[in-house]
Amino acid sequence: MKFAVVVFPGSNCDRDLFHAIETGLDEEVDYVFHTETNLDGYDAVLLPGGFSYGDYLRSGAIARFSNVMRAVSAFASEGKPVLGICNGFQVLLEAGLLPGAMKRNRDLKFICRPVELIVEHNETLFTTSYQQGETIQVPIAHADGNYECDAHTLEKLASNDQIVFRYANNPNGSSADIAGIVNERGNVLGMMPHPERAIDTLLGSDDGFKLFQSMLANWRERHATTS
Amino acid sequence: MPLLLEPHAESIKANQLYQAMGLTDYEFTLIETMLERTPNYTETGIFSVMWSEHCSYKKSQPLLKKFPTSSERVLQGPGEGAGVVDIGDGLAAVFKIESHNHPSAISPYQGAATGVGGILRDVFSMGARPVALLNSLRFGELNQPRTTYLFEEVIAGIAGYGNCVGVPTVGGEIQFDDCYQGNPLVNAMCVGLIHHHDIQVGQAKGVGNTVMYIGSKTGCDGIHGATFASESLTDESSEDRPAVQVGDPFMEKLLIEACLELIQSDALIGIQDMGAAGLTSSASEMASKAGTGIKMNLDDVPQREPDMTPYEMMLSESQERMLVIVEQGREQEIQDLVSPYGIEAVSIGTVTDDKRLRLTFQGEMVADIPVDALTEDAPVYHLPSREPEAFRTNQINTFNVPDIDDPNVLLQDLLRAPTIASKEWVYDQYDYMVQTNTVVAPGSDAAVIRLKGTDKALAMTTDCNSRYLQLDPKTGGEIAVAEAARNIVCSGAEPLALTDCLNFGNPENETIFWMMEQATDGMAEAAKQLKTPVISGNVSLYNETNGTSVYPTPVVGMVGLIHDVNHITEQRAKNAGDLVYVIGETELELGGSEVQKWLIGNYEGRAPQIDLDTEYQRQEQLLNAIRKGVISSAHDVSEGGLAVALAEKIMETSYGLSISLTGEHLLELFSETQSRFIVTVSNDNRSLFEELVGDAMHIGHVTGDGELTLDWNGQIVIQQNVHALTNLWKGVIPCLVTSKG
Amino acid sequence: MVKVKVYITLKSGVLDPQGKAIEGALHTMGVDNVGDIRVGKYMEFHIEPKADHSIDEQVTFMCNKLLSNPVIEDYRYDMEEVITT
Amino acid sequence: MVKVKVYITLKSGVLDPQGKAIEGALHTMGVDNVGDIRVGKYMEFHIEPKADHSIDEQVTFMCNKLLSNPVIEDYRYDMEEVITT
Ligand SMILES: Nc1ncnc2c1ncn2[C@@H]1O[C@H](COP(=O)(O)OP(=O)(O)O)[C@@H](O)[C@H]1O
Ligand SMILES: [Mg+2]
Repeated sequence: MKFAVVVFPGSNCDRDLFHAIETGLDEEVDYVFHTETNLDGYDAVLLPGGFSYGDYLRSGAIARFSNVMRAVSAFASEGKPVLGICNGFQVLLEAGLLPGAMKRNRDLKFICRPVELIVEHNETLFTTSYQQGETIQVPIAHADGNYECDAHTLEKLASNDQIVFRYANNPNGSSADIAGIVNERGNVLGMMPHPERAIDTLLGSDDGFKLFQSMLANWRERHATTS
Repeated sequence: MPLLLEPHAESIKANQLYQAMGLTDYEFTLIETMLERTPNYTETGIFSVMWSEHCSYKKSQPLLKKFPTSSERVLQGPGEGAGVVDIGDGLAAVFKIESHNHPSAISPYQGAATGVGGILRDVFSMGARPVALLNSLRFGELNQPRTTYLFEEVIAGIAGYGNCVGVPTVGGEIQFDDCYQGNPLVNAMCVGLIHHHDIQVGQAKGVGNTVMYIGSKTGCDGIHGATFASESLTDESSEDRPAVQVGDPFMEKLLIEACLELIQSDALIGIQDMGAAGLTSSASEMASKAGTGIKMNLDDVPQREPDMTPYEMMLSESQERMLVIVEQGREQEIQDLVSPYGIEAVSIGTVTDDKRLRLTFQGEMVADIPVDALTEDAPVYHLPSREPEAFRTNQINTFNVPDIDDPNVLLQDLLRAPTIASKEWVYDQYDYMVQTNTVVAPGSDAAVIRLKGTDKALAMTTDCNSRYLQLDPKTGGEIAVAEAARNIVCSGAEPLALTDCLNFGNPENETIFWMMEQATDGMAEAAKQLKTPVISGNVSLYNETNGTSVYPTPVVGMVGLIHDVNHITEQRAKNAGDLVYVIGETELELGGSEVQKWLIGNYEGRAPQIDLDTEYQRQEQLLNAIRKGVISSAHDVSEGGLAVALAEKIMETSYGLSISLTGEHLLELFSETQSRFIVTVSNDNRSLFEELVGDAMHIGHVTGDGELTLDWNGQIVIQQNVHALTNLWKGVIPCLVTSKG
Repeated sequence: MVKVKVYITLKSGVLDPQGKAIEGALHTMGVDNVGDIRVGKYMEFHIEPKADHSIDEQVTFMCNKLLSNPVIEDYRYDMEEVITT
Repeated sequence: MVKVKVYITLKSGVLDPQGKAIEGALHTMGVDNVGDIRVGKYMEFHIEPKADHSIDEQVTFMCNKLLSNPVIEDYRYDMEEVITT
């Protein structure tokens, strides 16, 4: 399976994500610069966390205008998996690939710490290796993770099983304890926590690894059937 | 035409305008003899920043010469952007610490943020990728809105910058004492990783080569920042507006990636960041180090403001700028390398053979100065010193030890002391995990980051207990180095080398200069005996407000090498049933201790004593035992003594401790006797441990009951629920912050 | 040339954590007669009129696309001619 | 009751990384006739007149002490009566 890790100006978790795929998952992975216009040949696109363009205006607001994002939208509309982590999630929201928006954390401070997540939905391309309702430990590191959307959208998210991860103890004021959501089609996942920081028990937890394994397993399955 | 508004050479001299720039009459005459004429306005400004203490170390140089600076591991000692030590596998660790005290006192967020930016550039200008940041902070007591504001903003500034550039902030220290009320200390340390063959130098080699400017445009920010950093703060200081710079971490991140790519090109001859005194210092230092000269056309300098004068351009301390020397004719290659990052590289001058810094602007020669006059030949002062009376009286320990009724209360109150209380509120705001190498996060003795692709890891810490230095600067200086090494060893690492930031008051004050002499004597001595040479550092003087000086605070930043990640050890207890040992006997030493502050509200008497041979021996034995795998957890005993150290061993765990001790006076529980460690050892390792480590006393065991139980001469004197202690200890700083003093 | 001033605020009904924090700080400072604080962004810029699009069209475009996030923010703007000599 | 609007801007000459980034973004979006972007803060709140201090005194106090950072920022404000029924 071939992964693309998008690099926006100022991205700073791109290398961590690359490492997770290359040495953790042991699959093919390339950096794809923000100026790229085509994603042919990739089986999944990963938008890294950290910052982009300094996140000076709003997190992800400027990155969404980079060339590569047009390609990412096209890629997503073909039903292929797109994962946005932290800043990547914010970019997906700004780009309208996922509903809602992010506000400053409830306490206005950047929060970096391991948190407990509940796997709300294990039938997505990204979560099949988890147990439904399983509690996992994955770090967060963000200042704008306070998810906001209107009541109607929230209902839809819930009724369509689009809420994939919830915080066990809400750290940032996020509505409905939302930590990660997928689009209606289920192929675009945005999440604030950093699975790529939880792939090695030496660093505290490897609970994030199953997410990448799920992506791989589902891709292999699809390929077994299509080819 | 602003140029015309500048005073002429004659009036600068006649009206002694140079004094306002921080130059003395003596220095001005010296400049005249060196130039063989009277300097113009731009030249006077250039001399004033280059001869400021911040750039020239003219008053501290003699002291720095005492430091040991070499070992078989040291690849680059003091003098370049940062020091470099070999860590095997063709890799090296690059690190340095730097102060940003004065800017942080005026504009805490930006002051702290640009401090982080500056130290990062020192490290990546060596060709190293920054892999960790630490910060050593000092504030007044959190009982005034202004102090709380400074504290919150400094933390936010460090977080705002470090998090954005994606370098984890993994450790540091914070001390609260009244002497830092008006003059907080903000020292930032950066550690980088490099392959030996990538090590760069800041030298302008090769006559005819091109001087290129990379990064942000030059504005009027921070003009005279270096001079400003070399003056005492007064209430008017907040009027020194232009001296405050604003950082752009996004640009810094682009610069890091661009520069790390640049160093792979053989078109690059030399690279240096524009730090204090910006363009002036980078250009003259690079030329001086290479024995060449530099000629620049200031019209080509990228400018953010209209009508900037040569004076402003040369003295600006705009952030996120680098100066590089490029092989003649290959400028385009450099531009092509950096442009994908949205950065421009502009040719602004050439390397010459005349050893002069020559600047032209709008066709005129606006400065023509021998580079050595700005660097090597800057004046050096040997200041007079005098031992303060207080020192003598402190040596005769007059402190009469009171009796205490309930050690439980005392323990709780010490855990509530902000200096001892959990710093979680602080490091929660730092991204300490980015780069996915952080094995031991903030909260243990030293932070540990693994080195991907090897079995190795680096341990790092910053330490300085200035209370001891205030009472006895020499002993305190020795302790600062020893404590840093202790924290390194506790994590399972071999101490490699250190970097230091000498924060002192006004050196013209004879007793303060005496403290500087003593402190550096002590540090030099300890650095020799503990085999941790000084590979880089920084001096920050005039740390005083309206006449009150900070305690002597020579912060030590240390890095250690962990040869195998399996040796990584943490301070917290690991298994119920493990045996608890204390290494080193305890004296009743209360001078400068946290408990003394609790008892009488200040510090007096004799500082804890230290014997460096014993220190070295114990560290060697402990490290050896850790490497043999017989130690489950290790923690050094520092502020608050045994009682606090024992509590810290089980904070945030479900474990408890059952301890029994004997002694003469209950206050020994809080005594800060040096060279002590608390370790836990499994029963199976008991005999091997006792073989390997001398001076170790078995004092109890780890329990699973979540209670800290301490028995003293056969009587239970401390009985505390660990969960309750943890909450109390963690709650202190959040509470002080929200109550806004 | 025209100088444009843009004001961006959170939609009413969207909880404003910054506003709340400032209100809290003011109270600890003893200011007790202030309420309903809303914190937003303020931007100024110059814009050269263009043949094809009116300035209003352009500013609206910029605000909707980039400067504000319509999901949670409202914006308004005003402008003034700048007499360039 | 009076409604106060505060505008906080960076002093001229102080680097504005936000403005720089937004200008860059606009250019990539094809907007090329916009320049000199400066980003600041905008705040609005209600204040009840008090006997002892004029509203101007109070707002100035708040701006200097809390809302703006006088070292790098300037502020201005305007206000309007709110007819409360
Ligand atoms: N300003 C800070 N930034 C990050 N970590 C900090 C800071 N201050 C303290 N810490 C962390 O809190 C823990 C306790 O600090 P300290 O009491 O100074 O340890 P020690 O006494 O062993 O030197 C350490 O892990 C340290 O890295
Ligand atoms: Mg320690």
